[in-house]
Amino acid sequence: MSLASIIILVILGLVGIGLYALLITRNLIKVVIGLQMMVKGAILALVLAGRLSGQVNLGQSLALTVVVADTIVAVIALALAVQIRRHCGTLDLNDLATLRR
Amino acid sequence: MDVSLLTSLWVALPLLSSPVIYLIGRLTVRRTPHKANPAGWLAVAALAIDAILLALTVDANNKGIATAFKFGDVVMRADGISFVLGGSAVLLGLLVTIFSLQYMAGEEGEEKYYALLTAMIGTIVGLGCTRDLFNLWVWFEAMAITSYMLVAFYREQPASLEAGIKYLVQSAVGSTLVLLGIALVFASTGSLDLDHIMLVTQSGSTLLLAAGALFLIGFGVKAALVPMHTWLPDAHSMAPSGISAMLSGVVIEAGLVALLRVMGAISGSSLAWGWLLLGFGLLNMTLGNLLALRQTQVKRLLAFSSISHVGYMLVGLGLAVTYGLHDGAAGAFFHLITHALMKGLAFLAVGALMYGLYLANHKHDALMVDDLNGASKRYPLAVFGLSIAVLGLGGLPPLAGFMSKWQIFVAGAEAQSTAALVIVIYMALNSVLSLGYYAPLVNRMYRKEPSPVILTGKRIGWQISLPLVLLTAAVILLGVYPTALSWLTDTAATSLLALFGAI
Amino acid sequence: MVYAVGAGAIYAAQFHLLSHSIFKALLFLGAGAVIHSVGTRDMRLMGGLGKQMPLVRTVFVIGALALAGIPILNGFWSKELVLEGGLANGPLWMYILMVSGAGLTAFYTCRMVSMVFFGEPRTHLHGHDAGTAMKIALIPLAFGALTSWLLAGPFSHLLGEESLPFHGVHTLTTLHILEEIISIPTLIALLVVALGLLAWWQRGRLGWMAKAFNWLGWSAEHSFGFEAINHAIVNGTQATGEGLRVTQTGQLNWNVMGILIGLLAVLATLIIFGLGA
Amino acid sequence: MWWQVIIAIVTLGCAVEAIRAKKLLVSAMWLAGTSALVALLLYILGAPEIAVIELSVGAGLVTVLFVFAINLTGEAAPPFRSLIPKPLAWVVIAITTGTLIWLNLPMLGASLPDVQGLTFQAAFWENRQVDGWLQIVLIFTGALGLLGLLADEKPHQDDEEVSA
Repeated sequence: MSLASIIILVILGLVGIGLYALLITRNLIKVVIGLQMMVKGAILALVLAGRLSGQVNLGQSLALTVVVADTIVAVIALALAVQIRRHCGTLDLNDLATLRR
Repeated sequence: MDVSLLTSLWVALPLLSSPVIYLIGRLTVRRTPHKANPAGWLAVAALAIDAILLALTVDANNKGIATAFKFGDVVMRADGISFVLGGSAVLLGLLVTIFSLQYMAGEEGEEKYYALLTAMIGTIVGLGCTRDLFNLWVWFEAMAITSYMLVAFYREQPASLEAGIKYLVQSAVGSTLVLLGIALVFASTGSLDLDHIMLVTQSGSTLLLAAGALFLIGFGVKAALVPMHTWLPDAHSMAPSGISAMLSGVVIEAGLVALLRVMGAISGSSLAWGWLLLGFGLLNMTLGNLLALRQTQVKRLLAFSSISHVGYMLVGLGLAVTYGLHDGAAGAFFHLITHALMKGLAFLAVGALMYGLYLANHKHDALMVDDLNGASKRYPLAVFGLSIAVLGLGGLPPLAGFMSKWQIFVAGAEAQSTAALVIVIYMALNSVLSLGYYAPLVNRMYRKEPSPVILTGKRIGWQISLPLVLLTAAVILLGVYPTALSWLTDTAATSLLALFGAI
Repeated sequence: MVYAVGAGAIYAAQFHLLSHSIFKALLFLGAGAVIHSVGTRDMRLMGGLGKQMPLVRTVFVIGALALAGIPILNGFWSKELVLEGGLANGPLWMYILMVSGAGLTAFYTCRMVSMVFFGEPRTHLHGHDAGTAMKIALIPLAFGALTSWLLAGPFSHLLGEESLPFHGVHTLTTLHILEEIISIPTLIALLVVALGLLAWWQRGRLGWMAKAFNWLGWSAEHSFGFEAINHAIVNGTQATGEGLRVTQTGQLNWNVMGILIGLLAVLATLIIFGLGA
Repeated sequence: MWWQVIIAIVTLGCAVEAIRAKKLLVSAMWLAGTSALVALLLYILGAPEIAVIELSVGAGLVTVLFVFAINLTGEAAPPFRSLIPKPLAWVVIAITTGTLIWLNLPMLGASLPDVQGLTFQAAFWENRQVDGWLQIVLIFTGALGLLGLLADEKPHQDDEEVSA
């Protein structure tokens, strides 16, 4: 098994596990954890893509931007979660479904 | 002025002015808490200057001077599509900012609202110009980040927070899927430049097929393709009305443009892309219309109608991509512009009513359809604007919406194929169906007895009225002179066909 | 009209739209005058009204002939243009369907005109003639129905340059358009129209046929079930709309599921249809 | 090669544990572990710079943020039944990842060419400088968003709520 194939399986594994978390978890914080898991897969994917095309440093600089951007997304998501806890009194997604139909 | 400097200024000015707006606004609030916040006026000034820069750039482009600049390895080039998207963003943004002068006055964190709104407009303009696959994602993500807080701006309203987190999670999933697609394209072509990718794309590559699927879904979340649309009605109905107008009029279209750019680059990999666009278009139209039919909240109804209108654009673009029809693309871009105007007008008019009925009385209730009864008696201008907007959206001649839909119909007829003909007839039926929920609104506003809420409504000021008047005039004028914008939509259509390698 | 656009004959569609708007306005206004005068909408109760309201009768006949596509009137020219555009670009069966439609139109217009304005009064309806205002509205329209086809050239000019430049409408002179219209397919269409007229004329002799078509008359009385179908469609659509609202669960988990289902659908489509290309 | 396989398996194991853990804090710790192992994989791939950043930001900063947020919101209530039936979620995820792996088959056997071209500094600061500038925009707007969401609420609003 080559390194590339191992990494590809890890990438898809992380994305799959992250998506699974988004499907079954009902806690908002854990949803954000699932998102972060997917992003880790994407970072690996970009670096691997760079490596496969012989431009690993280009891949790295893309991944750096992704790290920054998705950390900000996580920060805002957590801030929203805190605010939701404060004003809705819950983090359960089942209770956060007042907007429907 | 040097054209490339001009173009870069057009992109950068909103982004540069955003921190200035925030800082000045913040300092004023600190020193004199009871004075009116200058942030709004600063944003109006910045966007007005940006509109002038836009005009100059367009002028240079029409003279045949390449409106491009290079930033490191990343090429930014303004073409027809950039002007359609960026122009809608700047102009609608300007009107929304003027509208917000009264609508948002006295809200907590006003300066953040204007700073983020200006930054969002800048990111949309940049998104339209960039020619680099990864840079496109960065602009896209920046646009998303600026809009998260704007959607959840009423941070003490549970509903608005709920809408914000749903929007955030879904669009974050989408953008991660896009990243995976970018990695696939980067790995298989070794390049990030869209023009270069197009040259080296071969058909039948399964990697590029997977990448295309990820792009379609990832950007499709932002463009509200069914079944990724579920965030849209929540976000659009809970955001402040000005932001609803921006989201509906420009942001979902920005998702569409981003999708077109990357799909164009890898379109050589398969023939199915155009059909996928058509399929999503029909799905969007049907579901958007059917779900709008029984809505009781006005803003939610308009949000679902946005879903169906994305469907019209997708069908136009799909026809263009599948059959290489210039008219399909021109119609779709024309519809993009008219939809921005009509939906902007609709949301702003609803916002004006909400302001008069609720916000001015310090209430945050949702505007229900029943609240509109007899509103024409008290708010003739807003009601007229809303009526023109929804009738235009329903495709009644001679309003702008009819002309743009008609162009897409004509493109379908030009395709000279039974499938395209069936699609056109289906679209026409959908238009009729959409009148089934637009027309009762108008009827209600003009012919019913005023509801008690209406009678207690407050007056609305000129800041709210001015954008309504301008947008109403634009919707009517574009209906009467649809050719006024054909130079722009034609350029955009040419750019699109060039993207998909049809020329 | 839809047929014409579908077949790519944009100009024909627009031209027919113009003619249609003129003669339909004429017919509607004429019918309005009649209804105003006798106070009922039921055609079967009318009859012999022509004597009481000669002017309305005249213009109504003009409008009806235009609708039926009788030569010289504007409906003839534009309808022929549509049919020809269809023959050139569309499938043949559609053309045949359209021509038969034209024949049917001729038949029912004649029936309508004869029932309302000619023959013996069926009931004692005391109609009075239309008012002056109504006449003033009707006369220019009748004139338009007679002559608007002469404007074919200028109209194509207008379309070609002003409003629909994208669609490649060729600017043609009136004469050219008229020449194009008069051709063999036109004669066929005229023949069918004439057949429709004949069928009405000889309706007495076609008694056996009428009997065979009795069920048609019965169903026509019940609006061919259109009323019921209409009702069903409206209710069905509303119910579907209401039912679909369940899909908007508001639960984030299901929303993400939507994204995944979309991804799967696109991947499946691409694998099935996309790999070959 | 076998040790690479083991690292990969442990990484995925950490990720699974992060989802399975009942307590949120534990979950966050497993996420930090996943992040550290991803950093290791990045290093193995020949990307030491981004590995360091992932270690400090992904495993460090983000974990701190999670801990903060969990402290502010409190631990989760005992786990509920999920809204989507778990078997359905399983099947959908399995089909999706399976299809993606199948489409990626041509890449699985790819060999990794030697690293060439730019240094990381040149790639980031020169080639991709627009991304760098945009990071500033991202950070600025992100900070504004954070401030907007979490800044102290004006007291008079609370007064109104109390009086109402």
